[in-house]
Amino acid sequence: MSGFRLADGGRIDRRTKRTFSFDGKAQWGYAGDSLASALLAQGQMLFGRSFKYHRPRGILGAGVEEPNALVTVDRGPGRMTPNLRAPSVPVHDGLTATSQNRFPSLKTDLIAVNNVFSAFFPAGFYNKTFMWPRAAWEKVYEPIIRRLAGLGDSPTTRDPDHYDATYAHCETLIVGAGPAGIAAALDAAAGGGRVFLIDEQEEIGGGALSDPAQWAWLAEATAKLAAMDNVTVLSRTTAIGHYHQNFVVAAERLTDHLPVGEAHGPREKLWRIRAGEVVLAMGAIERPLVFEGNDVPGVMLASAARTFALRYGVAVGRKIVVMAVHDSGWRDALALQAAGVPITAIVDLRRDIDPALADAARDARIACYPGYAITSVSGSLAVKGATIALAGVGKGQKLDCDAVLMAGGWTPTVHLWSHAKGSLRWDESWGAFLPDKTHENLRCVGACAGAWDFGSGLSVGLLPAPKPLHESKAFVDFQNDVKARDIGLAVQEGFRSIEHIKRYTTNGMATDQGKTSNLNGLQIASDVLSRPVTEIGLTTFRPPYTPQSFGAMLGHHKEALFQPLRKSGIDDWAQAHGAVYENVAQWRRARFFPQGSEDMDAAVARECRMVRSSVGVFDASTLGKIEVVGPDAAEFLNRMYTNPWKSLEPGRCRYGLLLGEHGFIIDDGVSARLAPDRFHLTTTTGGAARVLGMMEDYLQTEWSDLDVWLTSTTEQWAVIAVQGPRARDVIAPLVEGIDLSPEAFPHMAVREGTICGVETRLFRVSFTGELGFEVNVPAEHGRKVWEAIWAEGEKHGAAAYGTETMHVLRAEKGFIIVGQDTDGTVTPDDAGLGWAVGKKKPDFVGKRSLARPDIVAPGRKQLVGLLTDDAQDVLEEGAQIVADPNQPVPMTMIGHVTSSYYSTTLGRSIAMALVAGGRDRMGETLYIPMPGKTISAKVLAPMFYDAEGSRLNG
Amino acid sequence: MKRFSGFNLIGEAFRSHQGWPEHWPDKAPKASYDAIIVGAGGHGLGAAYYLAKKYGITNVAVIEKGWLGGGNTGRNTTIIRSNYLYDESAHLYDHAVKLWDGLSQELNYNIMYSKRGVLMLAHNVHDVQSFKRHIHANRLNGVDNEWLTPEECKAYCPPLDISPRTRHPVLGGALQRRGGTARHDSVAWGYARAASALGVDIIQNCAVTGIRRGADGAIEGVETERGFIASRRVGVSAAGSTSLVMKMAGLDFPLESYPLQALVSEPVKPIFPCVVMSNTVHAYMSQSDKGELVIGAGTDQYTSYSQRGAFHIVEHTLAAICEIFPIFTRMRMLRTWGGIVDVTPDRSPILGKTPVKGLYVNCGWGTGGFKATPGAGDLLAYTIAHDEPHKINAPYNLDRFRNGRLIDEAAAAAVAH
Amino acid sequence: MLLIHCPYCEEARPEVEFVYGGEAHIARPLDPSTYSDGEWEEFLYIRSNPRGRHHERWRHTHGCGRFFNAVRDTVTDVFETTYKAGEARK
Amino acid sequence: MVDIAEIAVSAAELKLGTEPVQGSGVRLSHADARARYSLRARDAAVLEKAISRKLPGKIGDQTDGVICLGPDEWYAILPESTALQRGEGLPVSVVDVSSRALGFVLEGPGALAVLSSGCPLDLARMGVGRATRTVFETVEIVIWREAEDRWHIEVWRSFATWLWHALAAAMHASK
Repeated sequence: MSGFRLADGGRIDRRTKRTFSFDGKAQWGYAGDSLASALLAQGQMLFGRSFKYHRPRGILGAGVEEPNALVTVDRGPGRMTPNLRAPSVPVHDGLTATSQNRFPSLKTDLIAVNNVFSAFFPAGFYNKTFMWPRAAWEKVYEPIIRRLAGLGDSPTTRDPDHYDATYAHCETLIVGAGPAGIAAALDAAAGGGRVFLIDEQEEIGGGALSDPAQWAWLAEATAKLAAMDNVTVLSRTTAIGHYHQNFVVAAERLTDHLPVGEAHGPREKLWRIRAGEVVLAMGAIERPLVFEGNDVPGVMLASAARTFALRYGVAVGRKIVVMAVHDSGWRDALALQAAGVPITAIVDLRRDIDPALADAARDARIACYPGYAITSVSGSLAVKGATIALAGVGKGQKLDCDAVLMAGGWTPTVHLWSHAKGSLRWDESWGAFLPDKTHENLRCVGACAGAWDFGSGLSVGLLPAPKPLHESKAFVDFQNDVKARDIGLAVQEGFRSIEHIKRYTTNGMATDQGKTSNLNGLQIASDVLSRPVTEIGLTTFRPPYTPQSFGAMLGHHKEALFQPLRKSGIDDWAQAHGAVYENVAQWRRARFFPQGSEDMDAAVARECRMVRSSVGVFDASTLGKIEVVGPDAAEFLNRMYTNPWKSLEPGRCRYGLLLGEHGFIIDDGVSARLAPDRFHLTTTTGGAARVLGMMEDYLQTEWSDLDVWLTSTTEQWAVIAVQGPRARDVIAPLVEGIDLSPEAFPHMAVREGTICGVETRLFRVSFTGELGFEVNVPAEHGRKVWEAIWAEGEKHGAAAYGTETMHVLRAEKGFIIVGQDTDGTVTPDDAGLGWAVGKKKPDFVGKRSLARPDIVAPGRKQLVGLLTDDAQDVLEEGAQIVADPNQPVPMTMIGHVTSSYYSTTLGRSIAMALVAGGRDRMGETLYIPMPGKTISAKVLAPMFYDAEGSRLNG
Repeated sequence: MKRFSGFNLIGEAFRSHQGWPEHWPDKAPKASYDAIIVGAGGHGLGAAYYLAKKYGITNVAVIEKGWLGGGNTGRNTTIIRSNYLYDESAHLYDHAVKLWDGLSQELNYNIMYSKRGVLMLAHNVHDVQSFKRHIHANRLNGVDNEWLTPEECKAYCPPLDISPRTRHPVLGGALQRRGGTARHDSVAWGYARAASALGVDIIQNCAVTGIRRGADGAIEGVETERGFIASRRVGVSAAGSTSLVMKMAGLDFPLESYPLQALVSEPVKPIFPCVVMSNTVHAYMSQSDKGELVIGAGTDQYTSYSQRGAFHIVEHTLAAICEIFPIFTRMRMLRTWGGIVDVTPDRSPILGKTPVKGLYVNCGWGTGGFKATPGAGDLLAYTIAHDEPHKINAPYNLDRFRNGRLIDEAAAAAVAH
Repeated sequence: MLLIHCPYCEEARPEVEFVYGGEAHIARPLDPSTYSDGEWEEFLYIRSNPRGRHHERWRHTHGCGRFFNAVRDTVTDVFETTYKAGEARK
Repeated sequence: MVDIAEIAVSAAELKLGTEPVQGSGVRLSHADARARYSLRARDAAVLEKAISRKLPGKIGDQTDGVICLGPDEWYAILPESTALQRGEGLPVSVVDVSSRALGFVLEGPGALAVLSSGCPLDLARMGVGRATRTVFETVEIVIWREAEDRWHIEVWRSFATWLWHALAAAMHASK
């Protein structure tokens, strides 16, 4: 119990108490407190346990750099967040926080036994052991390591919160609202452009929040900014990263600072900001010092103690020793002493102290120890005292204290500068990397540019100590338990690049991403290697600046809004009629329409029977459609597709096969010539956008002389397929202006007229092998026309059928489905579609590739039909085919089953397959080895029904 | 090389670990070598190790422009699997998986190969057909891969949402139990240490600036920042930089380099027991031994060497992750990073000889090179040692782009209809 | 997200409106049948993939719909210029 | 154990709203029915003659509901049942796409912010009367700033449900 609330001071509201709980115990603070300040005020020193050795840890910093005090905040079911930093969690009524990584309690953590054996777990220990016996890594060691690792617990239930996102634009974006950032914002705003000023803290002010002398100015500046229309100020908003061309992404926390009952609306908001100029005013973070015992709870940054005192009105101890190598430590000590925080001594490794500071300290009755270093700190759960020695040599003397403040100098926050690929230069006088050059319109101001007024200091790695490095227990990375000796060990083991040292020791890889450890680690490595810091390098900063919730990143794209689900205008009807759906590309399509207790097989069998015997109705609206218009339309299609188009007469349709330039089938569809200069193309459902993009590419970049234009009409037309011997009878009463007789309207023809009073493009086409029509009507009329057709159809006992029935029916006819019977490696000849390739055409997309040596070589896989010897055996799609079923594994596979169904029409199973040299194997028996049995099947042409086509021509 | 063992670790603990030697000595380049490997990633270091260990060529240098293991080896999401469709791919990746097993013991370095299983989710009928095809082909090739129902998927990976409410409901999954992860850095370090112990020189911070060819066109050696190094056999294993190195030898390559991002969350206690991949939703994830959720994102659309990707890729990736694992929206993203992946037209690697005598290449692994590390290293070593490819990597030649015999796994999973 | 100057719209627009189109100035031969297998391979697959200045195609798919060319530095991703399709290589 | 509770609405259950959605300072509603045409020509004069209408000359400009989308592309949003000549035989393309898209109207002082939630353009810099094709997150849209605080949004029919709810979500968030 060392910390206490000062009698006055701070920006907290002492009239408003907040109650909360920590580890189940009721606690209180004031409005404006952070979890850290409120608990410190109650005398709490112990906040967490370290990652590896489970050492007791207190508060190190007062901001996002905090590595130790990680807590889990629970805001009710589904609203648990682990690994939050106590100094960055504002208290509110009902806040429920618990400590992490301890068993069973923070004070008595049994896993701290790790600490006793820490000598056996140096950096990289896991590479050196756990290898015997061989299976034990997965069975024994890894599960134990995994259970011991990790920090807090993951959430385990769905998060009921929602998240918001937006784009924003401004002329000037300022990141960091300390004095430099605010000044930059005022300056930019005066120019009249749009200005964004964002800051991660609860209120703007940055360092000024810990300096009461600046509060009057801050209030004035804040009011001035608030009054300006062109200025947007966002607090609680963290700039996550800088991306190309001044695209800065930030996350705003909207509700976590509020009591659960008062939190309405989205939890967080993602700001995606494009800025003309970005000004980084992100300040600097104080560096800890590396000495034995620097991780005992109660050892913290001097700047943190200053913030706790002056911003929150909390003293972090009653007898405080400051360990400094920088003038700022003296200034902080003086400010603390003046605020009523008892500073008993200032220890400084430097012998020559600025006389003004030394005098001031003496006047404040603070004992000064120039040239001294702390060589150890006593205490385990809290600081009990410190030993100091001149130049770190010898036994030294003891100082009574309950807190130790570290002033190790300052590290400019250059993270976003670094994200932007801005270069850094090492500045010896600052002992830090400073921004140098960038190709973005980006600049740094204030402390992150190295322009600070904290005075000067030394840049040291390990403080001088009586123990050699390899025995030192001084910590560099607190959360990951990296000691100075681990860095020494890494160097000793040959790791010389800072990236290697980082990865080997894990220094800087904790959730604070090295904000307090990177430079100390670098300095120690530099000392051990006797090479300048610049030769060892700095690890690259990567977004995010601080950890950010996944939820904020996905914005609205959560749950029902994750991705659009495209539905046709007839989809509602299908749903009302019990359709079972399948997803195809971005669409959902009715797969079958079960009646009563029918399963898929029964429903499909019934739907097939109805189409073959009477009529079926099918929603084909999702097919891609492209209108090709212009005097050169036929010439263009002739170049794109494998088959000839110029000779196609208006009013007629043709099957088109589209290859990639690599010669493989990528799409197909039936297209119609409506007029000499107008074609109505169809594509596969999934291929629509890809085909249009590919055609645009050729048209714009290869054949820009052609007068032809492409318009996507996929969504313009609803398409209703009416298929079966009664198809004509069904539509006849509804159609006007089109002679439906077979003579006037043959198979593969198109007519324009009306149906149900709506304009239609009526195709006479069939993907089922039956007499069939595809009724195209404007999408807004699709449902109405469908219902009219359905009503007519019912008179003939029509079935609505889905994609599964469509697949069976087309397979009976041997029609392929691109993407199922082809797989991106199949040529027209492989698929048995050689007839669709214009032999006389000098060129078309993909033609040259069809002459490549491997494409013309014998033995390619060709599409064939398969009939199982047992007619009731339905092969599994994807099953592999062999010629010799008795060979050992690995077997020589000669093909696979692409499509396979039970055909009710034929009373047996049918299948299509790609088989090496398939067309030369007609009549051969091949084998499909399945788990438990091998199925034999005979090869035949892929045509199982009405080979002459008499039905569809009917 | 001081042997790594629990016994030695305890022994060293009593003398503050002062007895551990360097993993690999930093070497200055010699005037000439029997073979040079360009690129000290896992693949290149593996090649050097196997050259020395299996093929008797120990006078080998691995030269690296930066620090070893600093490219894609140290930037990937460490997924290991071999359940590929085509015979060529299955043989290639299964060769690697067989080498992964026991690699820790062979190298005397715990590379933490963890066979926790790789589960690939099927979200539509087409996925199901495609996965079944893989499973059947794998079975007949002797590669393990099994079908799981949605409920079995959920049992195997409890955070998975198999409810029908999702945009892409889970219809099942293909599980390869031998699949899993390994510790990426350890793989590079383990190979480097073991190769070094066999006499291989590892030369870091030494960029190749030119490739010298003799009058007959054959390789004579490489020009580097630290001078000319002679060798009649040079194997290039330089991932995203392969195009640049090949150009030095006068060769244009069918390669493009794209940015690929990955990210990790803050560490949490064990919650995610396996590796899950979903091509349809575009997400893949595992949990590291440290407790971080390790998430792979997609490539950017344009070629780049910037090692920096766009933010909307991260947005889409996390939206996908939270769609199939909705308990993770409050988890926090800790670190993102980018790598440069070299991609061939069929997205399968090129591993073999080049038109230049004495110049060998291993490249084009795209987003999936880590899993192949031991196999690629071994096969590159074999090819260099014999001046001809092993039968496993023979199909992965350059000729396929001329004759059309592509190995296009991605096309085989193509979606249409 | 890149900001790309569309030479048709004459303004800089966000990357998500564009689709990358690969290396620029690789013209499809007027008569591919005259190409040898090697020449055809080069047309189909060989790409310069430079570290530095890269000539590339973009399409302003969700804007004006046009393909155009760009010169971008592949190390910094900074665009040097963009120009209309059909204009000479810059 | 990990518990994933069912939630009420999935993508499959979303329905396109029929009644306007009112937010604070912003309202989302359906535009009235329109005739829509995709118009293409290398030479604008030929097209103008074919359809007997003036075409705006610069990309992003709009005249009487005809928007210049690209150098050879216009998009006409006209009163319902306006019929344009097809220009048969001429080097032009006139395609009726009346049914392809739905029109939304987003209006009010808060409209710009709601549209900006998913549209990456600097909308404040877009002049009244201007229009362009762009995206809302991953969905292609055409936006037309009909007045300072009034935006007409065109979206393909099957994406309309998603867009409606995405805009409504942004309106809800901005309350």
